[in-house]
Amino acid sequence: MTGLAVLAALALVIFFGLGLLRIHLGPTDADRILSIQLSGTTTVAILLLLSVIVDMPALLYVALIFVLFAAVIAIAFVRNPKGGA
Amino acid sequence: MTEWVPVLVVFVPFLAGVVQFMAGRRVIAWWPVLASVATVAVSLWLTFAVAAGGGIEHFMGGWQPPLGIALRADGLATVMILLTAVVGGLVSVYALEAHGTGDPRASHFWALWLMLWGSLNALFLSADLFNIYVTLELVTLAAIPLVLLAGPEKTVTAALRYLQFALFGSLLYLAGVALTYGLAGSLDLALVGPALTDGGITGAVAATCMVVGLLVKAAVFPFHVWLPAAHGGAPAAVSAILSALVVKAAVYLLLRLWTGPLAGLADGLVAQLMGALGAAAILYGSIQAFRQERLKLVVAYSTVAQLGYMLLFFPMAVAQAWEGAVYHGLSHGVAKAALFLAAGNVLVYLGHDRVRDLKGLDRSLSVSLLAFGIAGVSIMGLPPSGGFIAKWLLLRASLETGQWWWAVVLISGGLLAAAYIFRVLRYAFLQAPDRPPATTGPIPPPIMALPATLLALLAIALGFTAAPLLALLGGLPEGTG
Amino acid sequence: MTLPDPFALAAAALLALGFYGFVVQRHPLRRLLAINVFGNGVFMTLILVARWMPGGPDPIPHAMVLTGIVIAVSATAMGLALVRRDLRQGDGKDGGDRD
Amino acid sequence: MILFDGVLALLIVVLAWRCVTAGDLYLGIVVFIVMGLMLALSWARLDAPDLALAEAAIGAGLLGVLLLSTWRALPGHRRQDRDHPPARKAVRWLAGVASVAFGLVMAALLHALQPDEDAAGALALGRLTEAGVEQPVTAVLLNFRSYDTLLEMGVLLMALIGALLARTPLAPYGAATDDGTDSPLIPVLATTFTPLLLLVGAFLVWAGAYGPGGAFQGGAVLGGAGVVLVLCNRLQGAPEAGILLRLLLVLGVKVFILAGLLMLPLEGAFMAYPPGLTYPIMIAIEFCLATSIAVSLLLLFTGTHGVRVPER
Amino acid sequence: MSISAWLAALLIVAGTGFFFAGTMGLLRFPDVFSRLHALTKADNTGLGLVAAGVALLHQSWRHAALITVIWLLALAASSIACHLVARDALARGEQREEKP
Repeated sequence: MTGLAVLAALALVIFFGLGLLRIHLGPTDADRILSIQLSGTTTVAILLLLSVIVDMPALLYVALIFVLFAAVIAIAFVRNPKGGA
Repeated sequence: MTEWVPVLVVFVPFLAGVVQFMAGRRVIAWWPVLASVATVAVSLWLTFAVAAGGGIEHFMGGWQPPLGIALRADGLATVMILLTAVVGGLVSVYALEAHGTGDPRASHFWALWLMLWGSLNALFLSADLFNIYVTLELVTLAAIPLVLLAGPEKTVTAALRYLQFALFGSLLYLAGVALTYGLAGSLDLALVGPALTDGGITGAVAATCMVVGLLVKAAVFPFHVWLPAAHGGAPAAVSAILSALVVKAAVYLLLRLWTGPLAGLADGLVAQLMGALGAAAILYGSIQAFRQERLKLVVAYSTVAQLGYMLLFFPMAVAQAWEGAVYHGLSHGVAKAALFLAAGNVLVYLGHDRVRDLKGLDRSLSVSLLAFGIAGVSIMGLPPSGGFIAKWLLLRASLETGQWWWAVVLISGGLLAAAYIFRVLRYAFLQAPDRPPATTGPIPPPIMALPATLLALLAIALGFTAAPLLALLGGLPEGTG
Repeated sequence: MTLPDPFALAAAALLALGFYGFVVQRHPLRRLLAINVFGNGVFMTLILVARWMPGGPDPIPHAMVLTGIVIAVSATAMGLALVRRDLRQGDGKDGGDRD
Repeated sequence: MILFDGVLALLIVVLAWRCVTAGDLYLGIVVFIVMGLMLALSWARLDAPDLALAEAAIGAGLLGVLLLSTWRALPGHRRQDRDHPPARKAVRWLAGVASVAFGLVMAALLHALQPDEDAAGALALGRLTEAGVEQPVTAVLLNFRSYDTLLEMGVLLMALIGALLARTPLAPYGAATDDGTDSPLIPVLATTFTPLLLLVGAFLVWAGAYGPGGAFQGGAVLGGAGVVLVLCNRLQGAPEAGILLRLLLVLGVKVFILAGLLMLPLEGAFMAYPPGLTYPIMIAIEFCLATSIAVSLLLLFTGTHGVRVPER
Repeated sequence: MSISAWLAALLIVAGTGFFFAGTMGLLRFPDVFSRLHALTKADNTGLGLVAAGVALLHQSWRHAALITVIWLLALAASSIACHLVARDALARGEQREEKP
């Protein structure tokens, strides 16, 4: 069973790498933030799998912190305190 | 009781700084005075305790190394703490006026300076490689905001560059510490030596990372690029503290590591290379100091040069070189603080510090200029002064070890120092003013002129007090050379 | 000849890339990024040292990394404030100086 | 698993490379944030869940938010390299060769490194029962090497003073002239995420005694709650700090020092906790530390002396 | 292998498939809005399936509850984030790409 989880984690980390291409290509800043968003979700999924693979429930808290901060990053992106770049 | 003193030396000023930050401007009239006096008092207590009973060791939390962190007040640490107390005490007197009730940022100045004072003492006492990293960062992160106190508009570029170099230097040092822990399984200075010596190439790389990191922090040529703008742009009291104490802290660590854990690795060629860096710093810094148009930059480049002398210890590594290098640290600290305070007074009075426009100041600023001249005597290394004793010891060491080329460097460095000091004095004293100088400020009150004078006189007095101080320092640590 | 730990290679690469970025880049914000990359290399080195200790992960390097992260983040945060100030200079307009 | 590790390590290296060489500064920042995610993953893989937590909260989370906000606050024409071009080609090549050599040396050394059997860490694990907490990292941070932790709080405080002296607040004092955060979802975010962040933060502080967590991770999450409020305009910068705020800022370092000094006459050493009282003292210190860390990080983010609730 | 293990395996595999779809969508779709669309669907479903699988494997109610919270928060974070990004992109005048 762990074998399958490892395979899934491996697949996810490879998708993660593919998703990075969008960060590289852009073209807009919004695309890049979207990539961060997908990276974040993928990371959370990998962390969940890792928590089973290495039997470390503490990693669930790491995943929790990630989802909590994911939204914060998005607001930091759209927030424009000086009213226009 | 005496085994508590190292703790008090760190935490009396540190806590005072924290309280100052919290209490803000309400206590500005009396709290800094109280804190400075208390800090000087505990520092003197430590000095007398070590002089009377030898080194003091304190295990933090009661945990002995390698598990815990030790504070060790040996001779070297104690003389540095004494230097900090003397320079810090007199600079504090100056700052009572310069950063007193009239300065809107006085509270920040005192909070940072008192915490910096405690951090410096912590750095000198630390006997743990990682704790040294933390204290290095403390010292840096206190020093950079202090530079900003001159007004963020003017100094931010210098402060930013200082921060970048300092951060990179300390992370490089930390990389060395990481490798060292991997080799030795310990961080205590007294315990990691054998593992580093036997560590082969890993030990050598670990040592290199730590030494290069500290060289960056010490602004040793060619890593000096951040120093002149930061030291030249800061407020006078801050420049004095940075030049006299803060950069010296990194050089102090080089001496401490080289004669301690790295002693087994010290290789002739590397030592000569360190000496060469020192020589390059002396020549380059002095020439640059001669070419500067602003008084504070002259003094700042002079710091680049003067730090080079302390590096001449490494190739010689005999008892006299050890005493000479440390004594140079002391006398330069006192003299350089005097120079910066005097230059600060010029700046207050004239509103600028262009060397060519110092004409006619000898009437109005006689005390400060006198201090500048007297401190200059020690920087040049003329007798009778602390600078002379230090250079004399280094000169004898170079002849004793048959490395005459360092003697050439020492003598030419002295001549170059004479050139840049006399250049300033010539403009200030010898050129008859056609009209009184255009001033923008008041003549600095005695409370700002006297600390500079006292520091300058101390630099001379160090020419007569070598015996007790060198006895307190103690000889070259065993296993070096 | 054992296969090298991929993370050891990554740590070395982070150190090298951080160094490269620090030397080559001139934009202050980029320099701060490079310094942080280097710092992450140091932290990874420490974590590897901790992991290789026989008898379980060594808590002392872990504590060192935690301290290091907090110091690096505080220093970077201060650096970012300085960058904001530095890059607004010389624009001749409001420098955010409303303090 | 070695494949997973390999891909992860490779991704980190590629990201670091893009981060330092990206043609566009914004791209560099985004890549840095993503690298934080990968680092947290690899630290989880390297048996360091504490550090994965810290990286998630501080390294990737708060630092990422701060980097993005700083980039946003820069004048448009200063966001690129025009005024700060990278070094000349010759320097680049030289630096490239030097860093490749440096990297190869470090890789070889790390490959050959054989840590000491009786390292200080083994001692720490062996004497855990004397430390008052079960979690080894917390035992090191708050007991065996508490002095480092105390000084580190000083670093945080001084970095804050430095940021304040630069006078470049990220959170404007007046009404926010904001075009991005007037969305109807923002109040939802503020009201659901803030309490959750507070709850999780407090939990992590408390959990530090038993498992992964602790004052820094918890404090950072608590600080993150404040940052959310600032980003949603529920809090704004204030030019002055009240005494309460300043008290909270220095609470950690002050309680730590005073407790330490108190132990000098009682136990004969700075911060030597009396047996039996170790656990309660450490938990108390931990909460004070977390409070100060949270407030410091919040103010480091806003860049202001204080914060206040805006008038409606 | 028990039924729950089989179920978990199935869920994880399905979740991974959704992540694949999401990543491909992010890479292949022509403009920011359609990419956004692909992303929110795929990653939320994918994460949900993986989370369910992992929760089954953990065999602990406490952990399962925590995993559910994580998933719900991820849903909230993702929808808020995508909404904000879309508004921002609209405000800046990003155009939908018309297929020729």
